[in-house]
Amino acid sequence: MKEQHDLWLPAGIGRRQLLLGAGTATVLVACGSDDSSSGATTPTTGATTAETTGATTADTTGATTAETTATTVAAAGQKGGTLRVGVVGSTNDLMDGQYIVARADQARMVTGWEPIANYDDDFNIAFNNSLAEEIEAKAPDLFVVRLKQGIEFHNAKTVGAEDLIYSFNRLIDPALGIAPALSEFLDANSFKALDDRTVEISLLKPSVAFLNGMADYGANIVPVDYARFDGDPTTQIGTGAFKLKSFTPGSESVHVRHENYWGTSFLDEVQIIDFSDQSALVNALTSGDIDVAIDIPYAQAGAIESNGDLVLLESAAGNWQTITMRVDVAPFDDVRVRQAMRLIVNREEMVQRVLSGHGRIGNDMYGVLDGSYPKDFAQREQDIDTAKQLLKDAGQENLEIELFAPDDTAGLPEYATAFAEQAKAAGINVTATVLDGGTYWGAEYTQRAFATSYWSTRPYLNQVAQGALPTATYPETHWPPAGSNFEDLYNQAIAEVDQEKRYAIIREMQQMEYDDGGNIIAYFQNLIDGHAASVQGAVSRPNLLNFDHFGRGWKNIWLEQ
Amino acid sequence: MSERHETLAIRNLRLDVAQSGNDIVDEVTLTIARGEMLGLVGESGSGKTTVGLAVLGHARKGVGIHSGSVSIEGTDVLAAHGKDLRRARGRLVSYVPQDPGTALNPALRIGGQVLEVLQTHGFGADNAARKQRVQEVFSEVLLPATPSFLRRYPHQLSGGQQQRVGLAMAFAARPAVIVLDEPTTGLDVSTQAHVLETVRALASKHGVAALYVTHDLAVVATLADRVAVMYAGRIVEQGTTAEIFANPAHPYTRYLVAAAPEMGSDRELVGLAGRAPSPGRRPVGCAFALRCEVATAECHAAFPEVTNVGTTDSHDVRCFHAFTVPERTSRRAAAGVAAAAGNDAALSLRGVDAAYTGLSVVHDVSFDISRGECVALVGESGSGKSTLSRSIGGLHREWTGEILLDGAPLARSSRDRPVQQRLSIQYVFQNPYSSLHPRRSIADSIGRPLAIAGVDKRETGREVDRMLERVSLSASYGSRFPDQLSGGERQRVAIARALVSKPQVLICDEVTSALDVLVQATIIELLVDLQRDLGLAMLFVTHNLPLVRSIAQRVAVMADGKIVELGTAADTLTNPQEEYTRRLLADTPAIPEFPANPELPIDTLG
Amino acid sequence: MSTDITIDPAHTTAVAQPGLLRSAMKLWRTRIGVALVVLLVGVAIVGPWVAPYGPAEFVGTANLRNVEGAWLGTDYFGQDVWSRFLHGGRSILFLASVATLIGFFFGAAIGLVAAYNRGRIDDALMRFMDIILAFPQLLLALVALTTVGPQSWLIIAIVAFTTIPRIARITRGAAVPVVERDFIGAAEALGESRLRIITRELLPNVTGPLLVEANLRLTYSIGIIAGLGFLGFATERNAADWGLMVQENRVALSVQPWGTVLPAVAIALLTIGTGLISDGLARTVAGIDRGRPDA
Amino acid sequence: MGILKLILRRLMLGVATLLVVSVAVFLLTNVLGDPVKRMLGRGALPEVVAARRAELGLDRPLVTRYFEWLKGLLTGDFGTSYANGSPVWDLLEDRVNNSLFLMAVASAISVPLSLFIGAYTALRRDKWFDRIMSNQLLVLAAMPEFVVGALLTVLLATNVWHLVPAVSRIRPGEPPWSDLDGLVLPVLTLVLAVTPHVGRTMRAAMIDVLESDYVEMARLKGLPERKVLWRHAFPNALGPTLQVIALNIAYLAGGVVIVESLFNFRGIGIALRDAIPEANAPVVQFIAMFIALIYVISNLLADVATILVTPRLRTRLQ
Repeated sequence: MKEQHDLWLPAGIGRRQLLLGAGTATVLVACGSDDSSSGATTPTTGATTAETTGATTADTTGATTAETTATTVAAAGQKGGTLRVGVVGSTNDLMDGQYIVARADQARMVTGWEPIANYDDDFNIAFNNSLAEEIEAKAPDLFVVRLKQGIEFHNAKTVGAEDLIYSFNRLIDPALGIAPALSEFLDANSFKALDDRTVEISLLKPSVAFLNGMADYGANIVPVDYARFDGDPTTQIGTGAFKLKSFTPGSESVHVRHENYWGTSFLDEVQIIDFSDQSALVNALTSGDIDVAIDIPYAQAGAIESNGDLVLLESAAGNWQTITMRVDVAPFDDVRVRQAMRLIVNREEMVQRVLSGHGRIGNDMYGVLDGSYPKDFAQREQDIDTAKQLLKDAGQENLEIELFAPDDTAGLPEYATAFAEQAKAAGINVTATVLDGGTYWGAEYTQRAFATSYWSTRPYLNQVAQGALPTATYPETHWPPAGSNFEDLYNQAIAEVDQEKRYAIIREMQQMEYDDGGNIIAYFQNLIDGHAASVQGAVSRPNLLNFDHFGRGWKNIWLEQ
Repeated sequence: MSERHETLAIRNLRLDVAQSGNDIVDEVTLTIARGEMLGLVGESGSGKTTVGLAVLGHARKGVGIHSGSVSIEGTDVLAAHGKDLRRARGRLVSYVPQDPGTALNPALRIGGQVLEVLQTHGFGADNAARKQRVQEVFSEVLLPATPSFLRRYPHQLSGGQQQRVGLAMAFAARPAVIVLDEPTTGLDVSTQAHVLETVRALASKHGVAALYVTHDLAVVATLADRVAVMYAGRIVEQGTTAEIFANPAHPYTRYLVAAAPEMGSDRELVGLAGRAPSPGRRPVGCAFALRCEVATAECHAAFPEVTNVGTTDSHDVRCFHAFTVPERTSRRAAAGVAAAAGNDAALSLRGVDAAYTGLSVVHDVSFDISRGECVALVGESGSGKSTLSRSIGGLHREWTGEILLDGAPLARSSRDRPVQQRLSIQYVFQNPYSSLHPRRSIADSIGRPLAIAGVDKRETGREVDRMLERVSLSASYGSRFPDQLSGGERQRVAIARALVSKPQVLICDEVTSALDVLVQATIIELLVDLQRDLGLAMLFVTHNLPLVRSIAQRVAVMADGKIVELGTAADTLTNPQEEYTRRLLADTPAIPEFPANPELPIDTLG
Repeated sequence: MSTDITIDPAHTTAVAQPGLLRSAMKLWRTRIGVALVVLLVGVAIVGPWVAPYGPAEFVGTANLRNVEGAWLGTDYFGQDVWSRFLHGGRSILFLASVATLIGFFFGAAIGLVAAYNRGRIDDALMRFMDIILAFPQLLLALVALTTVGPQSWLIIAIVAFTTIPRIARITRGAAVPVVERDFIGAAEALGESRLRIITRELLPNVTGPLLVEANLRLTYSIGIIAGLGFLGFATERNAADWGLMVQENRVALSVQPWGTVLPAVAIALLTIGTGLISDGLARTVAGIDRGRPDA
Repeated sequence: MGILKLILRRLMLGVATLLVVSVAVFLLTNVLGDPVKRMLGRGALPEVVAARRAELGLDRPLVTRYFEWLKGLLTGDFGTSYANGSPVWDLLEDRVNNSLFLMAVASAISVPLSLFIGAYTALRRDKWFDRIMSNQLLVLAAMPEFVVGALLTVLLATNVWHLVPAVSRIRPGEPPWSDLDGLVLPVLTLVLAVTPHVGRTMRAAMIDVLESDYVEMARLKGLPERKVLWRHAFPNALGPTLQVIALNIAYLAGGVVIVESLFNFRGIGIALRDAIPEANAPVVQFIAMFIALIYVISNLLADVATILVTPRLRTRLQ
């Protein structure tokens, strides 16, 4: 699968993986949503309350505890050894402490650099795997970030306030285009060093979700004057447990132990090796040429599971793929047609077909890891008869329509193809048309009546800002329909600091989307990796990134010797 | 003649087609004495080359040596194998191939190719001696023996030089026997004359026994001491050259002699229809009986044994009717070459120059051909005669000057000429194997000019049948394809195609050079008939001077792109005015007059 | 040499190569080749009618070997491998044949024109062919397919385009000696048009080597199109196509080998079949083994 | 002298061919699509696209860019990858070496092998060795490479035996011969792909030559069979085969993508395959020109070698 759309990209920041646990009181605003984004139109004023700040500081304390726990676990591991990690990559690979395109880049960034904040297992903001000691929200538009004491970069320089400021400025540098959307909230004058490890950040406009932006795995701290890899490995300075020794795009990178790492690590060396495709990757794992294979094909999961020398690491993720119906144009402007389409899908079959069983069925709702997720909504099942009736009522019993999918995202062409196949049962003719990625995501994107898309895990309201408002960055379904009070409800929710009340409003919104919405969400995918039995420290748990978040930059991983 | 020293003795040689077991050559017994040259004569397919190669213990792919012996200086070549056989080849017996252009290895220097014979056979004391011998043998075959010449590659030599290298290779290790397989085919007459001279000189100087395989009676007559005539894989007659030519005993030999053109007379050439039976189709009796005028029932019943009919020397023949003269061969009438029918020029050439890829090859040629007249255009290869004839035919476009058909100027390319003009000048090509579309039926090929003229199908079919009859082929040939026809038959088809559109002018470009002598004679007979009957103006292009008098009234001798002499055939060939013509005539081998032995009982039928 | 051979003169010119195919059929290799090709073309034609499932029908969890009703298991997408195999031959056969035919047509035309005209036209045409050959073929295919998308016509166009210079070279090589032969001169002397000479006189006499080369090109076309499928460029997503099947199911090779092995074997047998036929034809044309018809 | 002049003339012709190819490559890589949009995917918002285009210099006229690129090619500056800003040469240096080494090893094994097989089968025509070998070559020639490669993997590396690694593992910066084990499968696959073509050509050429008059003549001269074969027949059969060898070497340069993908061999083939969908023009252009260069050079060498083994052509020059 193409990774670029899931990460901290210029516009991709709107789609970066933000997760918040159920208990979080934080109200999210799409901080990274681009230019025109929801940030500008969403009334965030009310959101920047004391509670928010309080919640954040509370999290900070929690995080410190978590860190201690991590250390305890780590102490059990054996030291030493070289870990060989295989990942599908190419000469297009790049290395940047804050920017990635493909999965190989993801693995390398996580290895060398660490973010300001992170999420814990319950998707609450934490600092156990990140560099901040605490983040204090003094006001909805004023944050103070204090870094942990004495953290050293790979070049032995201590991480200081100037590095944090440089890192933020680099994120919003228009020439680099890493996260230009952030410039809506930040400019060069936003930062003030309070002391050598504390920075005060004043936002151009209030946003309670800024905190979540800092927990993104791409919001890493790089040293002053850091620049993207251009051939010299010594320039790639970060704070991660392993520092870069060599890197050849399309071949491999070698990372050696960072002796002055602030946390604990076990391995002497990590090699991240590029493979030309998944077959070669699996062959290498099978023949023992690598210890870890990142993102293995579903087809091979069973084989790896049954291989005594290998271990399959499968983790639930919140990523979702969707078939989008534009609610404002024919034939989907008729809600009966939308309902019929949702009844046509055989969700179990989708999981079996598209994911070879490695996923969970969906219920046309997103934000599955969010505490507000409506688990109690009735699971929608295939019901061809009702679907036929609905189509007949709508006068669309002989519907012929083209369903578009991009060729750069694994799963979507299959999803579209399988849907077209299932639609035959309802007597309608759906043609799955696969376009190349450049064309698909070009000018016509969000204009097609019937298309496919995918999203990473993010909280409900945040996702709404991305795709389900008139002002959304990517209004794929052009939801809400005219005359709906959905947008008003959203504005209420985003301003509501009380979680219970907010969830009540959200549920109302969810009910509207569940009944009349334009998404067909048939499944959630799992992350699947494989590794040799001797590799220890990776845990199967709901996660954002492969291989237990790459073993948190490999520091949790050790080799049984 | 058992007392004479037999260097080469072939006894009862038989070679088979490996697969079918049909004999290609059988009952061949020959002896050649030291210093003697035997001419082995026969038409293509008669097995003469097969015998030649068998002398070296070699048979071509698919052919096996079945039985018999070939003994050279007491060594049985056929019994030798492997190393022994290799030792015999090149040392005891060597071979001069027909086409030196393909028989010399293009990748190796000529000096090296000669030297390796000596090295292989350990000739001489050391390499220096062998190199010495290479230079010597090059001198012997009249080639420059300079180091730079020895370092040349075959393609850097002329055809004559290549054949001399072939001779050098053969003579290098001083073998006892040399087999020469039509070594002068494809060479110009003057070159041929020189090569033959060298062969003769070397053979007699070194006292080798030479087997000279050829189809050319004239060459044999001038070169060989004795002659053996092969027909359908058997030797039907052998004897001294004088005997064979003066008193041919076998009817077949008589036909061969009668078919050979002679420069000195304008006698009619006598051809013989049919062809020799192929292996596996041979009759029980005499293989020639089917075509033989004098054959009787016994000829069909059994193949006669070898009979010595010689009076003074050995003269063997296998015929029940030895010395019986077939009626046709005795005609010896003057060819029906009529005088030209007045000055009514059908074709006129006025100051024609032609170039070949920019290189001027024909200069200022002017002559006329009258209606009913045949002009022979003779010259050696490269003289420009072909370019000239192709220009007239509109096949060659690089020419200037005027060519008039019936007074009307012709466009340069046939494609630019009106249909009527195109059909009025017809062309018969040299090689009947390449001039017919291989995938088109005979009837279609012949009918094509009529189709172009717009004649309807039914009429075309009738006309084609009529033409086939006219060239002495039955109408049933119409449905055949060229590969089902013999060379002579093909050439008849080509002539039929040329004449079907009733042309005024017929250009015959070396039309008989690819044919055996008997077939050549039949084609010439046909052409003479047709020309006379149809009143054609004919341009007969040939390099074969003796042929000229049998067909043409006038002859134009061409050299270096110019007409050097133009006159009546009789005058020009008997009393040439130009030095070039004289030399050409001198170099052309001719069968000398051998006085007939009056004592022999010659029967004439009828 | 019987005289009773009756061939209707009206039809004889249309017989391109009297006896070539028949003579080639005397060789065992040709027979085996024809048998293989007939078998696989048969599968391609009849397959869809006898397939138990549709090509895109869901029969069970993806990549399983033991699925009830699917004796060779399911593929990467939960479809019946056997049914997809039965459906998958048409596309590759169609694409390869059409591409080869087009390449054959233009290649032969260029080769014949070059051989007949010689001189400057010949030089220009052949130089142009050389440049096409010098251009990285794979690059062209990848770039075109990436840019335009894997459309049938494009795959045909690319394969045909890269076939042209090869056919042109062979045709020219075979035609040059024919042009030298006198019957071409005879036709010229009669003033036949260039087109007629090229099509009626020249063409029928190079059909032997052309047929061999066309067959060889067909073999390569099948290989190339299968290879493109292997690299992920098939005409349609999830189309039942042997080349694409190999690509789709390759990652599951060790788990569910049939999805890869069956189409791969089919492609191999098909190309071996056409290869054997061209070899048989070549031997017949060259007369290499004329003496050994059983070789 | 003559030969030098000819090489020079061929060289000029090669350069002309390369120039034509360079124009075609440049145009083709520019119709590949907008690299910026391709890289950014869904995130390709207009301002970002414009900024990146300016940064990559894509906003300048095509002709200007062509000549700058050409100048860069000639001066050894091959540009930088659109994807990661690394100089193209740094990215591909190892890969070029690896591919060249793979080609060289595959050629070094397959060329002599196929010449031997071709010559020997021709000599033993219709004997059992020839029959088995000819049919074997025919079957191999017909099998698509990925089928052969996949079969070899299953057989030798993963499923049946574990004799050799399934993937090549050449560390960056290390010479390609540092991983000889990993080289086995790619080389074997390529050898199996190339040998049949060259072998069959050699067999046909050798049969022609063995039936020639001069080989018959050599035998009639009493030369030992060994000498007939190697001195008289072989050099003459080599000429026509050289062209096919050149074509196959050029094929090795450009057509290895499948083999490289199969065995994760880090060569230019995979790089090309990866660069094209991303419209990473500098990388595509470099590899395309490299492949064209190999084609031109191998043809040049074949021409020269053909001339050297063919006196008729060689002497014409003097």
